[in-house]
Amino acid sequence: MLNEFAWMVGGQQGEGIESSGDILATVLARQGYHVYGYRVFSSRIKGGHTSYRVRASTRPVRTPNEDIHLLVAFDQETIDIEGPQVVPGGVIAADSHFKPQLPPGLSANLLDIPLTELAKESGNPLARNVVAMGATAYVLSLRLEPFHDLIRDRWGRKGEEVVAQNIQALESGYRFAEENLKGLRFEVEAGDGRSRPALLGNYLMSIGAMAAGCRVMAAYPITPASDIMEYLVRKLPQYGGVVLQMEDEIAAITTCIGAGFAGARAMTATAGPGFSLMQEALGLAATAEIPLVIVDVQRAGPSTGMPTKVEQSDLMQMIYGTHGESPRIVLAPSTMEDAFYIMFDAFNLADEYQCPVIVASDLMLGVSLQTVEDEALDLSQVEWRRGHVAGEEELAAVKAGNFERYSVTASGISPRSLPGVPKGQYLATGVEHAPTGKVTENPQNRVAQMDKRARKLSSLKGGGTRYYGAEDPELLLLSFGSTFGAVEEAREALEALGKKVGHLVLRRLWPLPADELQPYLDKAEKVLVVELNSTGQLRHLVQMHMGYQEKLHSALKYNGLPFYPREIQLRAEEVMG
Amino acid sequence: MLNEFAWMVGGQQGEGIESSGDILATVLARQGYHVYGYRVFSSRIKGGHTSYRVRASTRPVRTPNEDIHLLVAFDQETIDIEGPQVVPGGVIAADSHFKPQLPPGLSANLLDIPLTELAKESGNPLARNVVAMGATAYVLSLRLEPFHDLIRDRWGRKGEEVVAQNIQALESGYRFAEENLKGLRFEVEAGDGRSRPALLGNYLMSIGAMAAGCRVMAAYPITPASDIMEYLVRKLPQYGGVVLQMEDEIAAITTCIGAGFAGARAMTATAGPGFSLMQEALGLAATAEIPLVIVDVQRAGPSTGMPTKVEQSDLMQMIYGTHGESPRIVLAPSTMEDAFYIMFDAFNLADEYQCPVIVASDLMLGVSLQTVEDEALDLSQVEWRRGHVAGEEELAAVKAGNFERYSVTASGISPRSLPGVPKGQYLATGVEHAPTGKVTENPQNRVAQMDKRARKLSSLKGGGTRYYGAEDPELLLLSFGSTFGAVEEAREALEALGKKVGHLVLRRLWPLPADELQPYLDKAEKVLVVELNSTGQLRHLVQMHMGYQEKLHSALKYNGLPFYPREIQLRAEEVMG
Amino acid sequence: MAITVTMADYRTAEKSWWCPGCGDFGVLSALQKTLVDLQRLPHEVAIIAGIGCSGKIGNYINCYNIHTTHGRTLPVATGIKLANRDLTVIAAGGDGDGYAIGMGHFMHALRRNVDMTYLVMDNHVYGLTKGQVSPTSDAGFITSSTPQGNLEKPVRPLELALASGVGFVAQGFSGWVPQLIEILKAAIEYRGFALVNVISPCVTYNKVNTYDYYREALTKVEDIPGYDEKDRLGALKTVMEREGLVTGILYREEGPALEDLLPGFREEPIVSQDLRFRQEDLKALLEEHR
Amino acid sequence: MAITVTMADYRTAEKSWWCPGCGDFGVLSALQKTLVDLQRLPHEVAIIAGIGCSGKIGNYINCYNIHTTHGRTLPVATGIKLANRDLTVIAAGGDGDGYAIGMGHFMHALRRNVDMTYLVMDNHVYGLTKGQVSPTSDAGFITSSTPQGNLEKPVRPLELALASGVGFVAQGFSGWVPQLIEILKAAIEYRGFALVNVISPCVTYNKVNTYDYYREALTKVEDIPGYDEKDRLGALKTVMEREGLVTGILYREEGPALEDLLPGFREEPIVSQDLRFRQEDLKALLEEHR
Ligand SMILES: Cc1ncc(C[n+]2csc(CCOP(=O)(O)OP(=O)(O)O)c2C)c(N)n1
Ligand SMILES: Cc1ncc(C[n+]2csc(CCOP(=O)(O)OP(=O)(O)O)c2C)c(N)n1
Ligand code: SF4
Ligand code: SF4
Ligand SMILES: [Mg+2]
Ligand SMILES: [Mg+2]
Repeated sequence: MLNEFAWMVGGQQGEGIESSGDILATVLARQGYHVYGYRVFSSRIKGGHTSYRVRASTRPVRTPNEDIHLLVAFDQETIDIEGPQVVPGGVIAADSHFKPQLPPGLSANLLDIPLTELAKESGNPLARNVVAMGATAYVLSLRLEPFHDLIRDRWGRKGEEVVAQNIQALESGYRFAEENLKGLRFEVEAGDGRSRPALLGNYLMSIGAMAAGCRVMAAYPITPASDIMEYLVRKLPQYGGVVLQMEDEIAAITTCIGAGFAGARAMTATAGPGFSLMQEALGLAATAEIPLVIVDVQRAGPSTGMPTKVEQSDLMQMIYGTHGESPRIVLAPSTMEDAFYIMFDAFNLADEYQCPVIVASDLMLGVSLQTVEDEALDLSQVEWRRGHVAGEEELAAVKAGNFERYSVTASGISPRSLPGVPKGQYLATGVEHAPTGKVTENPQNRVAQMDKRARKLSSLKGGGTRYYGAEDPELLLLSFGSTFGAVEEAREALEALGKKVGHLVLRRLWPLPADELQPYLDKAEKVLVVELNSTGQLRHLVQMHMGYQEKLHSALKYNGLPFYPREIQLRAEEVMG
Repeated sequence: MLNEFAWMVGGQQGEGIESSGDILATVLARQGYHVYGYRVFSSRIKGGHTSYRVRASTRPVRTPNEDIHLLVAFDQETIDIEGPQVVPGGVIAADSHFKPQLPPGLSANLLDIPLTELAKESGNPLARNVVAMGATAYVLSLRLEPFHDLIRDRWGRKGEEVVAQNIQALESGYRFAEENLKGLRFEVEAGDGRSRPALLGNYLMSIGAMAAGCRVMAAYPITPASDIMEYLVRKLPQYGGVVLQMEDEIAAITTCIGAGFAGARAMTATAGPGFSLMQEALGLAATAEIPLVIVDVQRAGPSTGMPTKVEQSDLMQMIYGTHGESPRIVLAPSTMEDAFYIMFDAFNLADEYQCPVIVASDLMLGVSLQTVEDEALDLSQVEWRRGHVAGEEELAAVKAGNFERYSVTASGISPRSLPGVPKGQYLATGVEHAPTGKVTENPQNRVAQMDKRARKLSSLKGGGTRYYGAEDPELLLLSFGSTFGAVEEAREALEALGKKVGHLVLRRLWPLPADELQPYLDKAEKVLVVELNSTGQLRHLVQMHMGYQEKLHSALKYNGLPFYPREIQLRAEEVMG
Repeated sequence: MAITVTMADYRTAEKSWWCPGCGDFGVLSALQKTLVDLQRLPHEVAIIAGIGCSGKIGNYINCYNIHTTHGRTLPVATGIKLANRDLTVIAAGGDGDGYAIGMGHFMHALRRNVDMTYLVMDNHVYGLTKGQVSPTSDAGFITSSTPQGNLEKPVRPLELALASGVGFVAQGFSGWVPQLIEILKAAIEYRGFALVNVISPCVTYNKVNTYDYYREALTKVEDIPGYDEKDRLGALKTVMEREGLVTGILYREEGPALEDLLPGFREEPIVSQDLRFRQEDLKALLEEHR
Repeated sequence: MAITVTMADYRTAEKSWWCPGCGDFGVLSALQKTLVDLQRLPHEVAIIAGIGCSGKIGNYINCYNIHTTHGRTLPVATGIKLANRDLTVIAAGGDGDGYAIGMGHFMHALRRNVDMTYLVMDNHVYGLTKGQVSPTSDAGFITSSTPQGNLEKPVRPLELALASGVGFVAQGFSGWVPQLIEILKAAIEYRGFALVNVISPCVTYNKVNTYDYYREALTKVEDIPGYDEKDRLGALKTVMEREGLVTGILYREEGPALEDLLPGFREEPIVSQDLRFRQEDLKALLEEHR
């Protein structure tokens, strides 16, 4: 009896692979499984191998793993590429139409099933993936009713005939599997019956942004961030907000700067190439002290790189990008739920500290689908902080044109006024300026303004660093972003082997929360920094600002694929010696 | 008898301050003084205080200092702002026309001289600065003939009358000073009589680039880098080259990338804001492995910042800018002569390593004027390395369309072919690619190409780090770029006080030449990293890659002005305790 | 409560950094006078300035000002207008700012048609960087970056704007302030994107396109018999034939601005709306993913 | 020695990543055929492609190819041509690449007039990023980023090019390969910047502007009585009146390219010249600063 199983479908892009995966994920989520769905796709529209992996469990799952119980193959390439991941005793359900062959060495069972043929017989030749769902239901011992329900939900609008065709397709697949596999299937523990929503990280982030009051979104399409714009353009108008697809990323970020100056909560979302184009404007927001939220859904760089592959390699640019020296905050969500919550922090911090906040997401977090608990997204838990906005009263005493927008305060934070509010007029500028915003090159003023801007961030509290695991770990795993789930599973596996391992997850990457890290780094004998990049950017950041050279080790991956728990476990064992 | 003296002229922008300074610098250089000229100007065209400081010595000078022997003031503001720098016994020659006043506390001698009046009398009301030159000649005991010569060179074309007027203006200034100061003047050691050229760093860099074979230059105007474009647009056509002022910096850098791909030596020159805009394209050059030279004449950031003030604050962006991880080389000239030579290294390394080379200049190095020895610029000393360019023979065996431009070699360097050469066709791209350049997302290929690109730089030899000073220093000063002269003077001053101080000057900033630094860092008790920025970027780089946290101290300045030797000396004494 | 806005309200205490005689003085005073004539309150006006001599305008006019990075006035202005549609939004910059580095945004702002005025101080040269060629420089113009004369065809902003389909295209001359004021009034009152290219001589770096030159060369469209500001092709023809040397409102066509078309966009400015989300809203959104 | 170039010379072994039926196949084969007809050798041709489905063209045509960052084909092409003026230089990209992010470069390339051909595969949509609105999308066009229909006026590249003063403006249709080949031949042989906007349907994300739609809607200028390719204003009028739905060479005017005007620019390509400096050269330069 499995309490966890994994399924995969593979075929050519444009063949409905994505919708197959979505259907299964939804059905499973409705039955009370915790589900994680991960797509592998490439930068082309039709053709080319693609796969969708659904992992389901009676416990929360936060990452894909390598073991597949059932592989649905729409072509031979899928068997060749993905077959080796099928567990011993697992099933490969392959469309007879391409005459599937098991390559030598695979211990899986081949179910040679006429998906195309059965679909045709159902009256709907496109229902191949529904036939596959039927076979899936058999192999994983799933009830068919939830599939029926979903079919009705999806195709009900198209009329009873279409529904009936799909149901026939589903059942024919089930029957075929039943007749041919003859009981060779997995028994799985039932889900808890609670239906949970299953969403992409990009959507959770979009919802978080809306909920946090974002009403202006300007962006330029780019994989894997476009979802955010596309989701918001459908939803924001319901809340009076607006989304503009701009002519490029420079226009996108500067539109947000304008909106931020005017007092709206505005954001843009992009990936590496767009983020690079935004560097100059980033410095403007920092210098003119304009709140701004940028989501960077990282993908494999450099340059155009591999647009559909994951990486966490923009960290250094997030922290050190743009010329000169200017404050910014970098936050990284490491769970789907936090993809939602972190947007509140992003907008709150941007407003309070009047500076750009960069949310470091990545392709895996962005385009993976995961179930979340309804209660996990709870608006009563969030705060709403808009920072020091001078209202009419505060401005009443100001002499015309003399509002000190950039007054040199102890905290470094100065009051800001919003266009439309009387007496608050000032000049916001990226040129070095006097407290009024007017241009000056006075050396003392220069130092005062530089120090003021830098000082702002020194009052930042609570980086949100989380710790899991042993009290006195032999090895400390340090992670951020989407690797969280894989690292946790690795830690648990090591724990199960009796190893003392801890796991520290950064949430605020910049300013580096040294106070939160230090006790753990001090205690640990060795530290393994896990990151999806080739140079160990987080590790270097820690070295630069905190030292610990001798303790720090790296677990790096940069072939475009996410870390699997086992890989981290192996590397950890290697480091522990 | 002074063997060194300093002069300054100050007034409003647009009043000929710059040409006054140039005249004096030229006359002094022709007489065999070593001269350093430094302008302070602001981001406006007319009006606003500006000054020009000329330091002359019988020994080489490489930096401005704070002590002024003669201050020529065209307005009261100049006296108020610059007066305090005049040495006891020094002279302030101020135009009677504004009724100059010595503020209390100044121990200088005021020469209230009717510059405007005397100019009018000479017949050329614009010759105010020539009158001031006459007074200068008296105060600094300079012979008048060299001024006569210069007047003839400059105004000869305008006819004898103009020359005569200027000579009269000059002599009237001299006579007035003589009559009023009555011997209150400085005796200065004569120059060595060798006439030396005096040039801006920007020009030396431009000449270096031309001499190194740069024939395509594309740029967008920006202070303080525009000189480079403007110089080259006048000169390059004589050598068959071309300069294009593009529509923006993105166009500028991508034009250079095109030219580099085609096999030309191409460069762009910019300052912070333009450099930020170039970040995306920088990654393209690195990934497609196209030679490219970018000069960043740094100015005070962030954002528009202070365009006419110096800073060394783009370092982190030079090294960590652009998304993803890609190789690049960063070189920093620290002397005027090296501004010339470093361009050979930049172009050689770009060609050999097929990657971007960033030359980190700064405003002070760029727009200061300095004498150089003729022999110091010696073409027989330079090498000419174009890297692995596959010619027709090497390509003869290639099957059509199969040239492996990105073959995975041990050195990481692959042969490149140039358009126009038969059989060398390939696809250059910023997308991750197979050895042929064609797009692929294969994970093994990905790692192979990432590692190959990273590996290239590991074979870099000879960072050009230079060391000055004591064998076993108590304190090691670490510097790069234009602070060199000031740091050296500070070191010499400390040495004269019996302190054991060393000075290590970086030339290659990236990859950090750890092998060259380590012996010195190991030996030194304390290290003071001198940089014109607010966060200590070089210091952090050293910490990140080499450690030494406890030893490292910072001397920082970021008010827009250069370091003066005395400031460094004081900070060094403080650190030494 | 009749508050009366006067010129004093639009002045600042800053000393000007412009050269004496700079065309931008005329533009500044025309703009101030326009705002006074329209009785707009300074705090309800946002000026978005670019980088250049022209971009310094924000230092001299008392209202909400933002000085952007070089060339980015138009997207910044777009963001401001979207966030607070009650503001009078005016983007202002130079010919280099708008037609070189800002060209992409310019062309797209023309078609996006957000309600704002774009005032370009066109001196055919780069002033602040000390006299390089600009996109509107005449062919053959000698500058520090074209020592042998400009080899590129000048950008013709009026023709491009007319060809782009935008609804308001005008040109003014900073030597003719009264006409400029009338143009600016119409532009600010126009609902949509209004281009006002203003010929604003640089007395320091452009000794060719001077006040005198323009006083001779320019024709007011009012003085062209039969000129019809509703005829796009006719306007294009006039501008082409006269090589851009015309002033006045060249083309005007009423039509909705982007804000009037945006789905769900409210009359009340975004910045004044209550932005809080309710748990029900969230629930409804999650429901779609079940 | 007559080397004969055949279609095989311009093919690569790569499997196409384009969707079956994509308009870009027509463009690719027209371009290959054009180069064969012109008997250009593959190694003497440089194709500079943008990012997009269209930008993948470099994978399928055997010559010197560079795949730039999104939108930067034109400056890259400029650099290549300056460095080696003997090359046949062709920039190729999509409507998003060229007219959204690349708009600034486009407008400036038009006036800079370097000798190259700019081939835009215009499908009125963003293909590679899965179907967002593009600058040339029709008003009202529904996409993932305009679920309620496109609200912006489409960019009209032909009108902008005509208004800009460039000397060669054409439009082709990937469904009409023979005409496209004739256009491309003329464009490549034209001395200066030649714009060839090619309507190249996206069969996956644009179900409005289809082959069938265009076969109906497009008119060849050859079929317009009295059409005169030397009359700029006439061309503009035709394009405006027909809303851009014309193919053929719309405007052609001979004139020098930038390379013919650049001072000191030699016949011999820069890459072939001896670049070494002599000490005397250096001396002469230093002499000016003494
Ligand atoms: C990204 C960037 N590049 C270059 C500059 C330098 N710069 C400042 S103003 C300017 C052009 C000024 O010309 P224009 O826009 O015509 O304004 P004007 O000074 O003539 O009013 C340039 C290139 C800059 N500030 N930022
Ligand atoms: C700087 C940057 N922003 C965004 C992208 C993502 N991107 C890739 S192709 C493309 C647009 C494709 O549209 P188009 O140019 O019309 O080409 P098509 O695919 O339709 O041929 C975009 C936005 C990118 N690669 N780089
Ligand atoms: S340089 Fe020209 S544009 Fe700038 S302030 Fe002076 S006159 Fe005006
Ligand atoms: S998505 Fe459209 S443009 Fe891209 S390959 Fe497919 S049909 Fe062609
Ligand atoms: Mg200008
Ligand atoms: Mg397209």
